[in-house]
Amino acid sequence: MKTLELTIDDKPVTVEEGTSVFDAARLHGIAIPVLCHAQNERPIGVCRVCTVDCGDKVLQASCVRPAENGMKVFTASDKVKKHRRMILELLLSDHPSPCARQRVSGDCELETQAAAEGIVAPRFSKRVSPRGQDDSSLVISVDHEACILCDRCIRGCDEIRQNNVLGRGGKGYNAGIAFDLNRPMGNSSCVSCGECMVSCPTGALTNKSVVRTVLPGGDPVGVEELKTLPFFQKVSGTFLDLNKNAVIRRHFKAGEVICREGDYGSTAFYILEGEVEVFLSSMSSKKETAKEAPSLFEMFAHVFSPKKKPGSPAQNGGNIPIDSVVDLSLDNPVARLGQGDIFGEMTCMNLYPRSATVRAKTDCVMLEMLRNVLDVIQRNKTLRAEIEKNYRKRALEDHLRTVSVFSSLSPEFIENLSRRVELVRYSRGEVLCRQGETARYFFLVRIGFVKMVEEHAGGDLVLAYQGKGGHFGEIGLILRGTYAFTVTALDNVEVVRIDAEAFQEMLAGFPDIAFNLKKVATERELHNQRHSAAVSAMSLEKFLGQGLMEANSLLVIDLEKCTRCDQCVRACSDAHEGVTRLVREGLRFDKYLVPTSCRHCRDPLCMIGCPVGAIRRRNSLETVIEDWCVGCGLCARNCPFGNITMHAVPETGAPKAALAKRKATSCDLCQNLPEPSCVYACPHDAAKRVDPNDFFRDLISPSIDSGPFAAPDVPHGGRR
Amino acid sequence: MARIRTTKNLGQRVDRTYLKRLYPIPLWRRILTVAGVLVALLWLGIYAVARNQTPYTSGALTPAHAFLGKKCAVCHGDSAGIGKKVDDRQCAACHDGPVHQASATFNPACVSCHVEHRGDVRLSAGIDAGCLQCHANLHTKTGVPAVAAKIDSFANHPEFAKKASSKDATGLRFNHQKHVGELSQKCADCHAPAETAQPASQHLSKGGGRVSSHALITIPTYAGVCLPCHALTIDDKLTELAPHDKPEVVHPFVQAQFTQYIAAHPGDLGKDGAPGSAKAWVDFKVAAAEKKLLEETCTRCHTFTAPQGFATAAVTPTAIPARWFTKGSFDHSAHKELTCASCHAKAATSTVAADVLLPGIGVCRQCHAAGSASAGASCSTCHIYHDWSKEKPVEGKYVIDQVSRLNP
Amino acid sequence: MRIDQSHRPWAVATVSILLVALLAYIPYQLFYPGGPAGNTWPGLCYGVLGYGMMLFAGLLGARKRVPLWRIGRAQVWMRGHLWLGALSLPILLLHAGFRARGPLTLVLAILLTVVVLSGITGALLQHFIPKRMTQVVHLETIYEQIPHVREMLFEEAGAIVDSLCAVPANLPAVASHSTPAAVAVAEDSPSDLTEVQRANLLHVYRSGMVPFLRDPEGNRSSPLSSRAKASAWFDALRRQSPPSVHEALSDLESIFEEERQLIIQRKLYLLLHGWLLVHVPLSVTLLVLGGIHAFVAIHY
Amino acid sequence: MLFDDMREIQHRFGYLPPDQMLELSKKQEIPLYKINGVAEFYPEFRLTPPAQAVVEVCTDMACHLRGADTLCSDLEQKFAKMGKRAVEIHRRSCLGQCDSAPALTLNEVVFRNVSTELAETHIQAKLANIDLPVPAFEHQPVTLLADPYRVRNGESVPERYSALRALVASRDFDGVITTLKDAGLGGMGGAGFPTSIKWDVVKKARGDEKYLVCNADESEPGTIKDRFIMTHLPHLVIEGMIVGALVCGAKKGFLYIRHEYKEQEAILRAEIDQCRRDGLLGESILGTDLSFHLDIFVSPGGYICGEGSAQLEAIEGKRAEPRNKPPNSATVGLWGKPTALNNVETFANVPQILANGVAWFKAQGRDGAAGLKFIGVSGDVQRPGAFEIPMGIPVSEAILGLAGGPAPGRTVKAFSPSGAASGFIPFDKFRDTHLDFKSMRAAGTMLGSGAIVVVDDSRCILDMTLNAIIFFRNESCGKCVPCRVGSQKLVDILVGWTRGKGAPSDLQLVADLAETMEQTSICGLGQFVPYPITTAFKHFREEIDAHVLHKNCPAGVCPIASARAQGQAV
Repeated sequence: MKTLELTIDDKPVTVEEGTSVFDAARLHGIAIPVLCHAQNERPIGVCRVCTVDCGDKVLQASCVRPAENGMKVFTASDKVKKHRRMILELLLSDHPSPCARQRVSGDCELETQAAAEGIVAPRFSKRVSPRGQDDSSLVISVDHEACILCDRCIRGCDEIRQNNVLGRGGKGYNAGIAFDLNRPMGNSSCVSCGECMVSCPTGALTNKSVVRTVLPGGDPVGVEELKTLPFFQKVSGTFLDLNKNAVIRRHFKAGEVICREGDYGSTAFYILEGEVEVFLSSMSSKKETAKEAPSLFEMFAHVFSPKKKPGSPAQNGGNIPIDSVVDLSLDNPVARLGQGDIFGEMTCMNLYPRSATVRAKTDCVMLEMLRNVLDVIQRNKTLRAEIEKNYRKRALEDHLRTVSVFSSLSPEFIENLSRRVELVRYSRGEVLCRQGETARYFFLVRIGFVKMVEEHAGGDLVLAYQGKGGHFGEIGLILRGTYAFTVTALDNVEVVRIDAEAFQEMLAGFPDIAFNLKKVATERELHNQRHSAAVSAMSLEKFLGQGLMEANSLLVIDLEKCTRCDQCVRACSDAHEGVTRLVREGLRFDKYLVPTSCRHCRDPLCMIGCPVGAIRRRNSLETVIEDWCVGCGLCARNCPFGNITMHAVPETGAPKAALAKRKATSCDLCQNLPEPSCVYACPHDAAKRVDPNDFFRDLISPSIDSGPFAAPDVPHGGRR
Repeated sequence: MARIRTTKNLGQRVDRTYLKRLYPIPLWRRILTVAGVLVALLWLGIYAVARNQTPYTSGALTPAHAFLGKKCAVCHGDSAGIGKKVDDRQCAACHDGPVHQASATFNPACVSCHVEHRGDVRLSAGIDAGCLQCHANLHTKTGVPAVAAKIDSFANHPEFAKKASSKDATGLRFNHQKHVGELSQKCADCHAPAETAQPASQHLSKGGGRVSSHALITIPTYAGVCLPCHALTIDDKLTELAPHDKPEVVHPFVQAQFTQYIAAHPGDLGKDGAPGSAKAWVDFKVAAAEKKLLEETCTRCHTFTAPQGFATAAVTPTAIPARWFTKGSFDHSAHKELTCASCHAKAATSTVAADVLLPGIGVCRQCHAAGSASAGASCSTCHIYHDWSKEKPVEGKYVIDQVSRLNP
Repeated sequence: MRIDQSHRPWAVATVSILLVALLAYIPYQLFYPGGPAGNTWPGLCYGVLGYGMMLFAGLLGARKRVPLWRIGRAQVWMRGHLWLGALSLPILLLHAGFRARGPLTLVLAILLTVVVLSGITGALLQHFIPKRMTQVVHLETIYEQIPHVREMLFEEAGAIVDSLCAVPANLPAVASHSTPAAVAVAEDSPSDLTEVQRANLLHVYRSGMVPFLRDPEGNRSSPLSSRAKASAWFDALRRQSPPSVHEALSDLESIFEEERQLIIQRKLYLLLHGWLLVHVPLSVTLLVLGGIHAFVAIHY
Repeated sequence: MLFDDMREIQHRFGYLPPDQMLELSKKQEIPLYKINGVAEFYPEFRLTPPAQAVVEVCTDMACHLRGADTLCSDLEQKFAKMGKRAVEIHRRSCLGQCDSAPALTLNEVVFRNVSTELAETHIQAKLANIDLPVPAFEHQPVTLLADPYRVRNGESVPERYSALRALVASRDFDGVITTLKDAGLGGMGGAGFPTSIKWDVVKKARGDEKYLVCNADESEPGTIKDRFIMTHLPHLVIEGMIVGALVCGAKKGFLYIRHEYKEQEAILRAEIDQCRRDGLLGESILGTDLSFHLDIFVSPGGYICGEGSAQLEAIEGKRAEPRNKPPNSATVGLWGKPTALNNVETFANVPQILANGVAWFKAQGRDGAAGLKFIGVSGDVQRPGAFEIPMGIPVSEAILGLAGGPAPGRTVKAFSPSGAASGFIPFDKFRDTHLDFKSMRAAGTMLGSGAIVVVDDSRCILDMTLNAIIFFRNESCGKCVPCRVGSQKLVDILVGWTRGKGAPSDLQLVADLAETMEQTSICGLGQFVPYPITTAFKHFREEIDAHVLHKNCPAGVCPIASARAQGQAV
């Protein structure tokens, strides 16, 4: 290699050809301050802090300027120092000092260098248009205010880790770092390898300290051992080091319960060795205990006692959605997970209660991890493929079959369909499809909850919530050509997406399914239109204030007839094994009392977050809580009207005793009875189950003169 | 921290099983219910223990039966079954009621008329409904009802039979108007209630019933009533009055009187144109007296058919009916407060004895009518059903202590 | 139950039965040997009919025990109860031939009249009291919960006063409840009342308010029991204290307003359900005795 | 090419919907961040659905002088309440129509000499979907000395591309270089770097894959000469390029034109197609083994694309961020290969020199300058336009003569010789300076691209300086710190001055900042950002001091003037 002679700060230096001035100086112990240059990264010379005087007309960025023979370099002349200070002052004026990193570890390179150069208060005005923060990632918090656009994170992500997620967005003063299509970091394809955070000079990218919570009951796993696992290889060592006690190794003996349904938790489990058994104990407690021979009185009473309509608990398909790669079928709710399986994903990511009880079948070794480590695993491309393969092999077929419409598909069609579907992840707040966009996918929810909203001139109207097993997009694909509503993810959602061609192919291949789907689509379309028409007619503020328009079936008690005899409450508790679903307490509207009893809302907030999808609508609008409720109490907290309460479950003493201590109860409109018991039992015709929009139409939009509810006892045409 | 009332915090403050607990009002309702029932059962229990069934009587017994108060079986007998009626045999045990009307098509049960358990009533009087069993629509064995067929209340009771016949064939002559009007005599001067207590049965029916002994108005007898004004003075000389008897009795009396007088007063012989001989005087006097009697004194009331003079004169038989009402009975003493004229109004104007002075039924109805404000108008007020004449004697079966035991 | 058009069929049926019964009574009363009495056939029929009606009316209570049985809607039973209950009185009078001489029959007659009269008063009350309650008592709660709600109001009032006076207002001696929440509030938010004002408020609270809160019915004399006096009282309190405290005082005032409304609610509720205390026991007794009477009467 | 696909998507949807970009990234295996980086960098691409009428008003120098601000605020006031879905009104950088200011684009169509009424009618028409015909811009026919093949009365006119044909025949490439060296042809883009040296370097560079790029981006406010040349002398440009390609040995060439010059793009495209048909372009030129493929590359917008290395980055489908030099683009140019990059006028001069000879070329200039020069004169002149002048004529002849001088009753106060970058110099001091590279540089200013913007005595120099620096702040690519942050701080300080918030210390701060930006910026833009204010310090110090120290705007243009007029304490 040819060598070059040059002098740096009047010190003769010989280096090989092609080394930059900066390296030449560094090799000879002269440290030129840099911001955008990092040893392990390609120099790009954007911060200009390293500019030195090489005798040219303008200063040269030493990090990119190749050394030349006979060059006289001055790295600390007055001129160089003056301009270096000016550049640091420029950067400091927009910098939120002390930035997150300075506060935590005090080593923000910009602030340290500025202090070294003696810059106390930048003479320039502060930045006016803030660039904001991005907290969406589970692992790294992004503070664009502190970003000096030094590009180190971009080279770290794109060139060192080749994840190709980070890039520069915007232009000029509004330029900034951008993940994928400038989406929040959590929603991008970032694999949380931590490289960008490690290489960021300032507090723009800092590690979210999930690390404080040390996991009990296991021995922490060292970074080296983690590295041996396939999916941790591509993760940066420093990041693992920072989060090392976020994952521990647990040993379980056979028969030991690992987690119990209904408990809260924040960890997920990766099985290293052994096998576990997953089951729902609450199902067994609900089995009807064998009835002894009915006494004469009961025989007689039976003649009069209300006929129970044979309502089968699970209308659509026979399985219960739980938080793992496999679902539990209704008849024998037991499943097995083995080596390489992950369970507890939803609990860990969305802090949902455990949806099933897991017990070790054999002695097994497991990795229990917190959210940030799980996030890494989930974003890891190889493991994602493996999970997906697992899911396709085991759960996709019957998951597709849970969609009532697909149940009659032939197995081999499902087989090739399952190969062509995509498994797509969305994080909280992301839009899956937007009203008006051309419909190109049929969505089937696997994990998490989505909200379907129809945008109106007057405001948005929530149509429905879909949990696991929910599907949408068929209206768009079949009827309209564009999506009928906007669907946003309520938390970390994973959907199975079938693209338009496969969908049309299926429609062509199976005419009966096409017919069913058309029926479901038109039905839902009609319902939505009718529903939105009702909303637009509403005008009374109090009526909306109490959320009455939300109700599909509202129980109202005419206080001028009610003698407060509590007969309705007694009937309700008789109809539901002694636990009343109705309390004669609540706010009033006009001359009616709106008691505390489920209103079967159009926008049922209670359904969000149920880990086992126990609270849902079967085939009609009534909200029903199934038997396999695990008693986590989420729906009770979500219900804004307090209509759901938790009740202790009677100990049946069966071998698999009900581990679920309590269950959610709410009015199910006496599904299996011809008529709601409270209305039936009211001796004074005071209690009525009504659709508030029609029932109060006369009140809330007086312009329509004749009230539609010309019940005989209400004087026609006028209010009180 | 404004206190906000939301549906949720209202709903949540009530625990869902509040119905299980018991609260004051329902509690008291239950207590009172049980108490009420207990009191009732206690009350009946006590009687039941004493095997005294008075509470179940459907009404107080008449005083006559009072002593049977506790022993229902006496009348009601022991046989169980629906409608354990008191049949006639039970009544007959004590009362041997006389046989029913001969012409009745059926023999009504005792209880159909004599309804007990109505408290202190004249049980023997029976109730109208009993009479109406037949009289509402009368049929007799012979097919022809002797009286009006359809009588179901005093209101549509036909006129009194006697009144209907409108003739008082008394065979006498009497001018009420003269007596009452001109001579302003009081009714009581002639018609006096019977003083002596005649056994009602004598008049009315066995067993009497309420009709009191003074019920009847005695027949005005000559001796009692007419004598003072209508003395049968034979002659002004004789002080003796002629006996109020048939002519064949009066004639010899007169003769005897005259003979006695003449004998005592021979001086009167031939005076005033009377023959002188005693016998002739007597005959003369007798004839004159008898003629006076015949044409004056006696014909004032009586009518004769004397083709041959007084002595053999046949007095039309006088028949002042003792009782106008043959079937019913009228109790003058019950109407003491009324003036005679208020009922017998025609008396004041009747000049001929043939006038029937009996008041019509209309008069009675002025007071006696249905409804509580008027005097009783039930059949038993005037009529008696049983024919007490055929009463059979009953030997008593009970001795006092039994009876008293019956009534411990 | 409010009597309105929906009752028309029942009303017509009842009146017509009554007419038929009366019409039947007249000939019976006249021509029946022994006069109208219980034990005559028509009398018996009336008796049975009347008792049947009473029994049906009585069964409403039982019907309410089994609200779910599909044996007719509760409303139908209620209407039947009203109309047949009322009808039973005349029918049974006809049965008894307007006489009740025996002790038992007398008792029955009395019971019947009292029961029917109380029933009628109850029906009338049901027309007016609910409407009155709806208009007057806005902050109504379930009657049985009133003690529990009062307890909560008492604690709430205590908490407010604590926050103002920074000392536990509800002395443990006063009530066993003084929840820790009340005490906890004290430390951290002493309001800016001067020492004197604090003491004054505490005194007023303990002497004036607590007795009323503990036993609202008992303290009719306390100014808090009438809205006008209470608002004047609070205005006076507000005048003495700085504006920052006014909001808390108005909360306190609203507690007393709710307290007063609960008193009214209790009164109206007792009125609305009080007559049942008469009606139900006596009607059960009536039924029992009626049964016995029937049984005995059939014997004789 | 990436930009063409993105343009096709934008054409179909009106903007770049996320799922389309997702699909594009999958199809072309380009990471999403690259597509996003490009989509957010270039002004032509939109990421949100466009309104029915998208109005972009040019607010730079000439348009600023002709009341662009009032035009903009009037339109905003009138259409703001229609909502974003109906009308969008933005300010944008120079449209290259300075001779018919003010100018704006309505849905990508350029409108010249726009009055508020004209703009309103066209916007209303667009809302009502009536397509009104656009007022056409007629080019007066002009005979230019520069065109060797123009019809001259009497003389025999050589056929077009005869210089090229001669070169193909003679293959005397070195001769061309020596000819150009003799003629002393300098870069007409503004740097003035001798073309012969540049081509020589590329010719000698190793590797057979070389490129030739013609820089027709012309986004400097005030420069309209390239537009004029491309309109009237497209054949000279193409011929110059082919000659250049043959000389340098480049097989592939790009004519990088700004997307706003749709008219000129069409003319050049027609010319290139004609050349292909005539066998002058393509696999074998005139049947020989020489080949040269020439394509037109339409720039997605942005002044920075005018910078040499940034233009290459743009052609490579990346964000147009200038490269650190050395190495310069002659050795490491497009895709790392030697690339010759010259201005439109430079290429137009080459056939002139080859056809007319060096002597003719030297004779065209005045007082020792050589060649003809195309300049643009705009601003406060009666006849703004582009003119062909002999190199070296005095400034006054251009401004007062050709452009007809200022409006009656006004005197020329100052002018900027080369658009925004050169800053304003007093007219009376420089009226006699000769318009050529050497004399302008000697007088302490620069000829640059010959874009003269004239301001009369009613204007405020600080206001015009601020306008120029705002242009640079808007057009900074944001790669290096001094230019990205410095330009904004400079704008903040100057805006403060116009509002009377200046402090004496600011003057020194601005001077220091200016020097740092000049010394440490990566590219020319960054270095020239502070130039307007440093020139103002040099020539109009007292006017600057009036604003900063005395809080007064002598010309009465700046906000402090109106504030003072209302007697507010300033």
